[in-house]
This record gives sequence, structure tokens and C-alpha cells, in this order.
Amino acid sequence: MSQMRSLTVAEALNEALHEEFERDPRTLVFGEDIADTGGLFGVTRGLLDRFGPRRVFGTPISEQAIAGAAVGAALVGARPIAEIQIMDFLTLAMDQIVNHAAKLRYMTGGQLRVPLVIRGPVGAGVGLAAQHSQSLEAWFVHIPGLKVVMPSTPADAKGLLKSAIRDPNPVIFFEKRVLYAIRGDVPTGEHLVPLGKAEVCRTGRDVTLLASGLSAHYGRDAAQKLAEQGIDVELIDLRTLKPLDVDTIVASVRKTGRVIVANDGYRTCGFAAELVSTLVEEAFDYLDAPIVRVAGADAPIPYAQNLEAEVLVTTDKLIRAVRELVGASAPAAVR
Amino acid sequence: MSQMRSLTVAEALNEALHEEFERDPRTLVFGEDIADTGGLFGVTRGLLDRFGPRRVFGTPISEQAIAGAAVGAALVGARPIAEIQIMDFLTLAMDQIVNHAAKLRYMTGGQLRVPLVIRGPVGAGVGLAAQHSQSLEAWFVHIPGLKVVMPSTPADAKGLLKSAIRDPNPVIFFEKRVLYAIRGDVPTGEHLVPLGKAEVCRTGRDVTLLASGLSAHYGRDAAQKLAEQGIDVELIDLRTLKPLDVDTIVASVRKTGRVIVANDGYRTCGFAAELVSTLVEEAFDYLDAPIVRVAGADAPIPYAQNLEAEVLVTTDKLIRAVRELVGASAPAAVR
Amino acid sequence: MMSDSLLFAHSADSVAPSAEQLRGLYATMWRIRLFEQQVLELFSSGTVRGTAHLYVGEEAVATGACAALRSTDYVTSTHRGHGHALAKGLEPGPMLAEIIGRATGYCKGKGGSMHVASAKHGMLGADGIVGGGTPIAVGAALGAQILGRDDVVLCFFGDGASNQGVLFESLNLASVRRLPVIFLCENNLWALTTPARTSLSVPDVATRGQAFNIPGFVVDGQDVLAVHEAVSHAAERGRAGEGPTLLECKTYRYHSHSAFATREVRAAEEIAHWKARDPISLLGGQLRRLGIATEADLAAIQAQEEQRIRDAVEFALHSPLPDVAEAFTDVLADATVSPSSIRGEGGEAWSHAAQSESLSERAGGIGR
Amino acid sequence: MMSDSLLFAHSADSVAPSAEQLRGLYATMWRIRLFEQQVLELFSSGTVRGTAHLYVGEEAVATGACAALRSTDYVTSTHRGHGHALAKGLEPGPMLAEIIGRATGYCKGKGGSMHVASAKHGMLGADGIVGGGTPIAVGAALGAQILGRDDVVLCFFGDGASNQGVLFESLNLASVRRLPVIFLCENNLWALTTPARTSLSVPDVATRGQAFNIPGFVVDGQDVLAVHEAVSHAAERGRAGEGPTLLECKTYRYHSHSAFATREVRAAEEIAHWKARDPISLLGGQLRRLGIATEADLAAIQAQEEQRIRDAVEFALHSPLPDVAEAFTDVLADATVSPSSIRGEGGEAWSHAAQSESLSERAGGIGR
Ligand SMILES: Cc1ncc(C[n+]2csc(CCOP(=O)(O)OP(=O)(O)O)c2C)c(N)n1
Ligand SMILES: Cc1ncc(C[n+]2csc(CCOP(=O)(O)OP(=O)(O)O)c2C)c(N)n1
Ligand SMILES: [Mg+2]
Ligand SMILES: [Mg+2]
Repeated sequence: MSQMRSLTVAEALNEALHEEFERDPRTLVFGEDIADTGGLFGVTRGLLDRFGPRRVFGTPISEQAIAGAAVGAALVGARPIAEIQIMDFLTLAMDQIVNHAAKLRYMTGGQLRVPLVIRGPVGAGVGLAAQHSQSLEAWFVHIPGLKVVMPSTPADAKGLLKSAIRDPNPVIFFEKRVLYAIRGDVPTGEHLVPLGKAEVCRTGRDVTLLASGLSAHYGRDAAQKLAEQGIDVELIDLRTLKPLDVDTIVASVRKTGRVIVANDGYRTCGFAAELVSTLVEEAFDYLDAPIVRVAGADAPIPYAQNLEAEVLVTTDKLIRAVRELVGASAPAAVR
Repeated sequence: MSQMRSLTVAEALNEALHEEFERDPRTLVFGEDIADTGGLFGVTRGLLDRFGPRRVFGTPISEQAIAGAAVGAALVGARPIAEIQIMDFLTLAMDQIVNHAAKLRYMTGGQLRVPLVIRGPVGAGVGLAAQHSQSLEAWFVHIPGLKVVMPSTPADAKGLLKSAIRDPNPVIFFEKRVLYAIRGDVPTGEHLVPLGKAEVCRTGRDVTLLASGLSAHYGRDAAQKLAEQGIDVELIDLRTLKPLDVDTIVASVRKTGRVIVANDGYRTCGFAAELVSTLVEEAFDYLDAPIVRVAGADAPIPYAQNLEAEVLVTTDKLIRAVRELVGASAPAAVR
Repeated sequence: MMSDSLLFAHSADSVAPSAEQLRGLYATMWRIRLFEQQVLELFSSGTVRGTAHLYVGEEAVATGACAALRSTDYVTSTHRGHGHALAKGLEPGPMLAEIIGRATGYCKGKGGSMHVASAKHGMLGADGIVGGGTPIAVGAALGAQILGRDDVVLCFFGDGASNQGVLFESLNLASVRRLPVIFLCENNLWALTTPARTSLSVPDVATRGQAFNIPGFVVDGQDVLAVHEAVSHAAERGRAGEGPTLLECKTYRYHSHSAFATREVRAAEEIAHWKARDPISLLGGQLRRLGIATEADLAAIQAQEEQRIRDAVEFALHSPLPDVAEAFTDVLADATVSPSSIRGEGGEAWSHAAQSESLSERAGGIGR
Repeated sequence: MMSDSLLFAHSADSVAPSAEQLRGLYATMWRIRLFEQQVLELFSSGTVRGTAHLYVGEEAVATGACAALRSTDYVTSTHRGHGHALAKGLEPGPMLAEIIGRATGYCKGKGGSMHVASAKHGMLGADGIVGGGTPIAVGAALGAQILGRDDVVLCFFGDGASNQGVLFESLNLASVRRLPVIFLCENNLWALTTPARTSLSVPDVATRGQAFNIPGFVVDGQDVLAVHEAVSHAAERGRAGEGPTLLECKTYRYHSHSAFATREVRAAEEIAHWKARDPISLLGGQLRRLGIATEADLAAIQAQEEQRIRDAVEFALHSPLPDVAEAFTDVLADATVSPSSIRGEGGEAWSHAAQSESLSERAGGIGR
């Protein structure tokens, strides 16, 4: 096994970029404020000095062109990584991502491929209100031709980003903003986490908790507290939202019969709904109770702290949902 | 009751516009090619002559500005209706719709409101391939602050569009392209179909089929054929996708215990998934079998006719799904 | 049509402000500056969450521009919107309350710094999306036109926003529809850590007017009178049906990008250079030279604004948090349709009484 | 930098085509026209589904432009892309097969008229999204730069696309990065049923180059030699590191917008006016006057192209439908990661052999 060091998520992502830039001269990265300063969160730090202004450069504030330029660079054989400064601004780049990146391979009968990564910070909790806090991953999971990744730990951040860069497909890579600063052990050098593989973080027999990104952390906390209360949670960190690791989650649900799905996005028509539907199709006969969604509220994210807390997924909400699910037999809808 | 005349969906929509323009001088409509020619499908025909070039005008090809201009006009008290020539091009307008139209009321603590309608043709089946055939309604259903409507009959088209124009919220109004030419009886004059109310088109005891737009038609055909085979389908045309008429669908499912949800969008993380999840939460104990999604395939829409048929919802696929569901007890995933 | 430098020379003109108005401009600039200093303090102490983009150094732009408008005219703003709001007449108290997330804020604490709006002031909202307000300004002008009003719309955006595609669509649409929109670029030389010179392909944003048949002018953004005059003329053009104008005000922010992104990447000399032409000092000097105000008068104005801001802080800090139930209100407006309603421009355009309190307050403005 | 009319006078120049090349241009224009006439027939008979946007009348633009490129250069195209593709060297047979949805089409019948592409020809695809190809062109130039190549990218777009925000972002980005992109606007005066004069705020799209520090030129789009010369110079500029060029070719389509949207809203006189300067006749006349081809030579070229198109029809109509399983292939490329792979620019950039058949065919092009 490789050696470990303690890194933050931001540092781990940065290390992944440095390694991949060293390995593959076709890589380039661009986005707003990413060169001289290394980006708002330091994820691209040091790349400019090491790999020069052709491969590492800041762009005008032009999200459509950023996404589209990534598509074009990918088509001719480069390996572009585009940073979207805050993932809410993906709203400006949907056409290039959805009508171009995701479809060009298919529309051209497999002639073209679009190996690109679009990455950036996502999520709420820091008082940036409705236009800087959304978790819109469900939109991308909906679109055939894309892969969607959301790491929760520094090690996964590194391993998944490296895999995403090498993937021959367009990958949308969501980095939970409030996790950038958390620390964890990260293997030095080559460390790849395959896309499409979930991780069973904790085995348990009472309830399966499906989570990703921030909610995987909350899930860990919740599971620990619930263990003290005698409730044994199996926690699965999905890591890749698309393609989904159906085998792993179905195996778990067959064992526990009860499921909580956690997702930070708006509840209605969100990613959690896909998990519910997949399990209804793949494991209905094993379900002892309705699957419960613990998701973002169906409201924009408010600014005031006390309001923001109301609409977000929290450890407490997860604990409450698990307890209700284990205790009760009536459908439990947690908001 | 008002008198009836036979109109096509396009004519019914056009009548709704004429009536609302007559009623409310704050209305205006704009979009690409909508004035002189009345739009690609004739929905805005005659409005220019009758209401003049201030209230009815063609725009440059600028979907972001079209959507944003609708937002601005709504904010100051006008009642804009913006046509998106083909709803796939909404990919270009997501920021204005999602970060502005949907949120401005909330972000301003209720000070502003955004009474607008964004409407246009949607859907596949006519050989326009991957960038002109998508059913992306799930994206909008996901977003708090929006309403999402999809009529299936001429009468509903008229009544829902009139309600949408009067609604004080932003409404995304999806018109199934292949339905524009179908005919049906439409009440003359004032005819309002409330947003948020589904219609039970056919009562039945064996299976509930939830559909909307084109799939409501296929559902009708399927129900008829299945009736001949002794299977009694309850067909519900949702009409409004958001807000969802949960009461009507839950009541039906409590009766039948078996559900098929039909939706033209990509299957994964689509609108069908929301229906499944809602029913799992609201009617789990009444479900005798897994809910089955009959949805668009997880692939871009191909051009060639034989390929396109593979990825779309069809009457046959609905029939097959119902038969499997009624006959079998094992989870049935229909693609 | 295009001039690379000042267009509106300080000619004797009907739009020139009176002595009282000049003192008012001075007061407004101080109000903005003092307000922003408070915001920074409150951010540092943890009372302001998230971030806040300070307007210090750019006061002449918002102040001169909004003073050239009628109160019924509209403003669309940016992430750096405090100055625009105060200049448009919003009260410091409820603004600060908004920025610290209190129930008495303009938006009940739900918007915060990046979303301050006031319907009754025609302030259509700060905007967290760079460039996002530009088509909304065009739409507001369209809407006003439909409603038979001669309002103009002042649309602020930055040098960074000058590269957003939606701005160009907005310029083009406003031009072909000859709409009364004043596109006002606040070119403060930087977009976050990016210097305009590396991302803007031309030296002057004003140049870009020509691509849309819109007259474009560079304005000295530190000179409140120059801004006032330029916007006055643009508003006149708009009201006369001559269409949009593009004004580029060259200005500078004294603080780093935001209270959150504080890394300073700008050369100390550059900052010093701009501070030497401080807009408040500039106007103060002019007022003294013209005999419109003495040093003591100026000090009194400043003191009065200091008091106003102290009161605002007091008000805001003593305001209650929003009720947690507010997290779920205002998502949708109540849609009880009254089918037999409106005919003509009549009063009940906003008939849903419960929702229109703040709107109906503003006679003749939003909500008609 | 900006000239309102022809910039590249027909000066004696190294880029002037040889006699053989001139006959080649003539042949290509015929190929395009005859091809399109076939497409229209096949649409009318129901063999082409959906729609098809014919290039008839505009042949000089694609023909002159692509002839000025190297085969390794790239093209991004539009919904009206058949002419671009044929001019870039794609074969009529597999193109027509694509347009009627057959397995032998360039895209296996999955793309159809609006998505014809050929990796090995550097044809990055027609595009159903108006303006959608423009940032992709910028990206292709960026990518080529990273890969150490001196390829240029020719980016076609229409007068209607000239109002899409993404175009402006693309122009700006290409300008600040000095990328070798040739932005070529085919101004055929109409966007669907909308005349450019009502939606384009300036008479000439070329004017807009100035807003991005990009030289912009109006070119006679009916004169294949003028187009060839303009694009040759733009390509030279690009390869020399001088950045993008904006060329506006004034041209006209003879048919209505598309095979689907056939309503004719244009005045008969306008159509007649343009047909009087038919690009094929124009070049034919020049060739005869210059003694490069006799009437008989020209007829022979035309006959040869007629035969080629007949063969293409034959090929396409006798091609099989795609296997229905193809509906579900090519959604994702196989992602079997080989961790210990590439170092340096080496050969296995596209190491996933199974997927790179069509790419590897093109030595030195895509896929390097
Ligand atoms: C669409 C979008 N992209 C990026 C950002 C992040 N961002 C916020 S402010 C800013 C710089 C804006 O520069 P400018 O327009 O010059 O305004 P200034 O801050 O200088 O007033 C950036 C990049 C954003 N908020 N919205
Ligand atoms: C984003 C987008 N908006 C609208 C359309 C519908 N549409 C297809 S072609 C066209 C006109 C394009 O005009 P122009 O760019 O001048 O090209 P031309 O057809 O004249 O070659 C329109 C509006 C589209 N395909 N994509
Ligand atoms: Mg700036
Ligand atoms: Mg055109």
C-alpha cells in the first residue's frame, strides 16, 4: 500500500491535479480566477507555476464559453478541466453541457468523444443565500452521456478526480464547499477510486442510509449516535451518483429492509427520488417500510442562519428519520 | 355550460392567448418568429394584427434575454408570455428561469412577484434528433418557485394556458409538439382549468396509470385495448406536474394498489421518479406491487426512425407494462 | 456616436443639480461609505454571514446615477449593490437588517447582502449572478412601456460582467426595441482577482456600444457630477424614445473583492493612485470652491450621516430574527384565480391584496 | 482594422488558387448544389425525416472557406451544415446515408441532417443549437494549441446566431487568448422568418469584431474567390499567432428556411436579385473568361458531380437501417481506466483501441 498523509479535501484535489498534469501533457485547466491565485478555494494552486500559462489560465466571466471551450478542447484530443467558480453558475452552461458534451458522442455515432471534467464547489450552509447554495446534481444525473461524481473524503476526492480526468466521458464533479477544509488520510502518488463504485462505510443491520458528499459525514455522525441508542445503521457513501452502484445498494437493502436516502438538493424530483425509484424496482419485496427521503426543502436557500438551517439536511434530521423509520410502520416523510 | 367547438391544440392555445390579451392589457408575448408569422406552429397567430407590435413581437435569437426580459417585465407589473421556439433551447435560459424567475419572490421576502409564462413545443417522435426532442420537465419540477404544466387535450390546453397567464407565479408550459394538430371539443369563451388539478380520465380498478401530455393519449389507447383484454385501467392525466395533485393520485392508488407512471423524459432522475417516491411516501401500505416507470430511455434521442421508436414511450410499451404488472409479482422494470 | 473619453462635458445645462442637490449628493456618498464601513465591521465580528461586497471608493457612480433618475424609475443591481440601493433611496436601517438577516430587513432576512431589493423604491434587486440583472432591466423597460409609463431603467454591471453573453443579448434586444435602458458599467478595473486587461478584449467597455448601435461613453466615475450628467442625458434619451445608452464609469474599489474573498492582489501603488482621487473629497473640494458649502457644512453633513448609520446599526441589531416558519413562505404567490377580474389598466392588477402591501405603498411604481 | 466592404482585394497573392484548384472549387459548388437538390427530393418523398436546411445559393462560402484550410484544420458547423461538410471533404454517399438515417451514415444514422460530423475530416459536427458551435471552435483551438499543433478552426455561424450571447463570449475568449479561430458569419439576411434588419442592431456583423479587438471584414459571399482569399488570410493570421478573425460573408439561401419550415416570407424580387448573382454561374463565367475552362469543361465537371450524387443516392438508399440495438450504444465511451498509461505526448492518447477506429484513421488529425 502507498503511504498516507493528512490532507484537506482542497489539498487532495490539488494533488490529484498536479499528478495528472504531470502524467498527461494533454491536460489543461481553466476557469475564473484559477491561475494566479489558485482559485477561490486553492484547488488549482501551484499549477500555473509548474505547468505554465498555456495549460493553466484564468478566463473571463463567461460560463457558457468556459463549458463550450472544454467541449471543443476535448473533441480534438486534449483533456480539459474547467472550473465553475460556484456550481450554481452551471445554470449558465447547461446548453454546452447537456446538448453538446453529453450528446456529441452519441449524435456522431461514437466518432467523437468528450473527455472533460467540469468541477467546482457546491452547497449551502455558509450564508450565501439562494443563488450560491444550490445542489443541482439531479439535473445532471438526469442526462444520459454524463457521469456525476461527489466525493466526501480527502482520499476519495483525490482518487475520484484522477479517475474523472482519465475517463473518456464528460464528468461533472461536485465538491462540497463546506468539506474543502476537512482533513483525512490520503495515499501519496497513484490512487484511483473507480467511478461508479459506492463504499459501504459502516455495516449495520437495521437501516441502510444512502448518502454522498456532506450527508455522508452527517450520516457517519448520525450512525454513531444511533449506535449508542442501539440502532445499527449501514452507511453507504455513493461517491458516484451516475452511474449508480446499484449492486451495492441493493445488497444492503436486501439485508436491512429499511432505507433512508439523503440528498442536499431540493426534495421534489431530486436525486433522492431516483434512489427511491431504483430500489422500488430492484428491491421492492425486501422493503419492510417506505423508503424515506431526507432532502433539501422545496424552497430556495434563505440567507438568515436560523432559516437556512431549516431547509438543509442535518445530522439531527437524519437521526430523527432513522428513529421514526425503525420505530414506526406508518409512512414517514421527513422534511 | 359554454358552447363547444372542435379545435386543434394549437388553435385552442391561440384562442386562450386572444382571450387573455383582450381581457388584460398588461399581457405581451414575444419570442423568435412569433409575430408576423404567428410562430412555427401558429400558436400566436393573429395577435400582432389585433394587439399591435408593442405587445406582440419577434425577438433576436437570444434565449437568455428572452427569459430575462420576461422576468423584468413581470417584476414591474406586466404579464409576459415568452415563447421558446423548441423547449430544448431552455438549456440556454436556465439561469434566468431558475436563479431569477423562480427565486426573486422568495429572495425579496415576498416583495416581488414574477407572473410569467414560458411556453413552447416539446418532445420527440418527428425525427429531429438529440437536440430538438428532449422532455426536460423534470428539471423544472425540481425547482421551488416554479409551476410546470403539460396539457394533453385542446380543452385543457386552453383552460390551463389561461390559468397560467393569470397565475402570479412563473409557469413553464410544455406543449407536446406532436399534439398541436389533434382536435377536440373546446368551450368557447371563459374556460379555466385550475393549475394543480389532475383529471381522472377513466376509472378502473386494476391498475392506476399516471400520465401527462402525449402519454395521456397513449394511456387512453392502452386502456381501451387492455379493457378488451379484461384489464381495467384507471387513467389519470396529471395536467399540472408541479404542484402535483397528490390527493387525486393517492386516492386512485389506494383503490388499485398497482401503478404505472409514464413520462417522456429520460428515465433516470426524471419526473417519473418523483411520482414513484411520492407514492412510496403517501401510499406504501396500499401498494400490491412495485411501481413501474415507463419512461424515455437513458439515451439521447436518435435520428433514425427505427432507433427513435426504441427510446420513446409508446402505447405498446404501456400495454406491456400493465400486463406484466397485473400478471406478475416480480419487480418489473420496463425500459 | 462613440467617444473615447468624456462625452458630456460639464456644460451649463438644465440637468445641472442645484446647491441643495449637490449637498444631497455629498450626503449620499458619505451614507454609502459609512454604511459599508459598518458592514465590514459587522462581518468581522461575525454578525454578517457569508460575504458582502463593499462599494467603498465607487460612491460617486451610484450616487450620481440614481440622482439623475425619477423615483419611479427602476434600478437593477449587482452583487456589489449596497451603494445602488442607498442611492436609490433605501433606508440604511432595513438594509442593514437585511444584511444581518433580521425580520425587519427589506427581504425579511431571506435575501441578505446579495439580494437587497425594495419594490417600493423601484430597486429590483441586487443579484448574485454576474450579468444576471441585464436582461431583467430590458424586461422592466418593456413592461413599463406596455403599462404606458415613461420610466427608464438603470442597469448596473461590472467590468467582469462585461464578458457575459447575456449582457450582449440584452444590449442587442434593448437596441432593436429602442428601450429606455441605461446600461451602466462600473469598470473598477478588476473582477475578483482578475484584472480587466486580461479578460476584457478592449480597453473600454464603452466601445462595445457600437456593436449594437448604442452610443457608448466613458465617464469619470470618481466625479459624481460627470456621472450625474451622463445619466441625466441617457435618461432623457430613453424617455424621448431614442433607446438605450451605454455608459462606462471608470472607478475603483478600495477594499478587496469581498468580505469573504479578501486576498489582495492589486498593487499598493494602484490603490494609492485611485485613493488620491477619492470621490467624496473631490466633491467636497468642489463644493467648497464653488462656495456651496463650508468645511463646517461638510463636517455637519458627515456627522449627520454618521448618526444615521449609528441609528441604522441600532435598529438592525435590535431587530428580531425572522420566524423560522418564514423559511417556507414566499416560495409561491397565492394563485387564487379570480376569473371575473380585471378589464383595462384598472386598480386590481395586483388584486391579491394580502401580497401587495409593499407594492401598493408605491403609488405609480411597481405594482401598477 | 475594420473595413465596411471588401478587405482582401483580389490582389495577386500567394494564396490565389491554381487553375486546377479553381476547377475543383467549381466542382465542389456543384456537388453541394446537386446534393441539396437530392436532399429536398428525398424529403418530399418522405425518405428524409424531420427537417433539412438546404445550402443552395450559399455554396461559395463553404467552398471558398474550406478550400483555404489544411485537411488537418477543424470546422464547426451549424444546422445548415451540408455544404460545410461536403466542402471539408466528406463523401456524399455516407452523408446522404446519414441524412436518411442509415447504418452507413457518418454517424450510423443517429445524428441526421443537423448532426453530420466526421472526425477524420476534422468536421466537428453540424449543430442544432443556433450559436452552439462557437465556443466549441474556441475550445478546439485551445486543444490544438495544447497538443502542439498549428491547426486553425473555422467556425461557421449565421446572422441569426450573431445575436446569441455565447458567440460574444467566444469572440472575447478567443481574442484574449489569441486563438486561431476564423469566425465566419454567413449572413444570408434571414434567420428563419426574421429579417436580419429587425433583430441585428447593426447593418454588418463584421462591425462587432471591434468590440473584441478582432479584425472584422465584410466579404462577398457569392464570390468563391473572395471568400477563399479572406479565409486564407485569416488562417495565416491564426497560424502566425495573431489571433482570431471575424469574416462576414453576405450571401443568400434560395430555398425557404428548411424542408420543414417552408413558409416563404421573402419578397420575390429579393430572391430574384440574389439568384442573378448565382455563385456557381459567377465562377463559371470567370473560369471561361480567364480561359481556365471551356463551356464543355464546365459541363463535364457538372456531369461528373451529377454522377457522383447519383452514386451517393444509390449508396444511401441501398444501405441498411441501423440495428435497433444501436439506440443504446455510444451513450458513454468505455471507461476502462488503465492507470499505468500515458506519459508524454505518446501514442496512446487514444489508447482505448476499440473506440478509436474512426479517429485513428485520421493521421495527424483528431485523436492525436
Ligand atoms: C455568473 C457568475 N459567475 C461568477 C460569479 C462569481 N463572482 C462574483 S463577483 C465576481 C467578479 C465580478 O466582477 P465585476 O463584474 O467587475 O464586478 P465587481 O466585483 O468588480 O464590482 C465573480 C467572478 C458570479 N457571482 N456569477
Ligand atoms: C438556440 C436555438 N434557438 C432557436 C433555434 C431555432 N432555429 C433554427 S435555425 C434558426 C434560424 C437561424 O438563423 P441563422 O443563424 O441566420 O442561420 P440560417 O438559417 O440563416 O442559415 C432558428 C431560430 C435553434 N435551433 N437553436
Ligand atoms: Mg469589476
Ligand atoms: Mg441567416
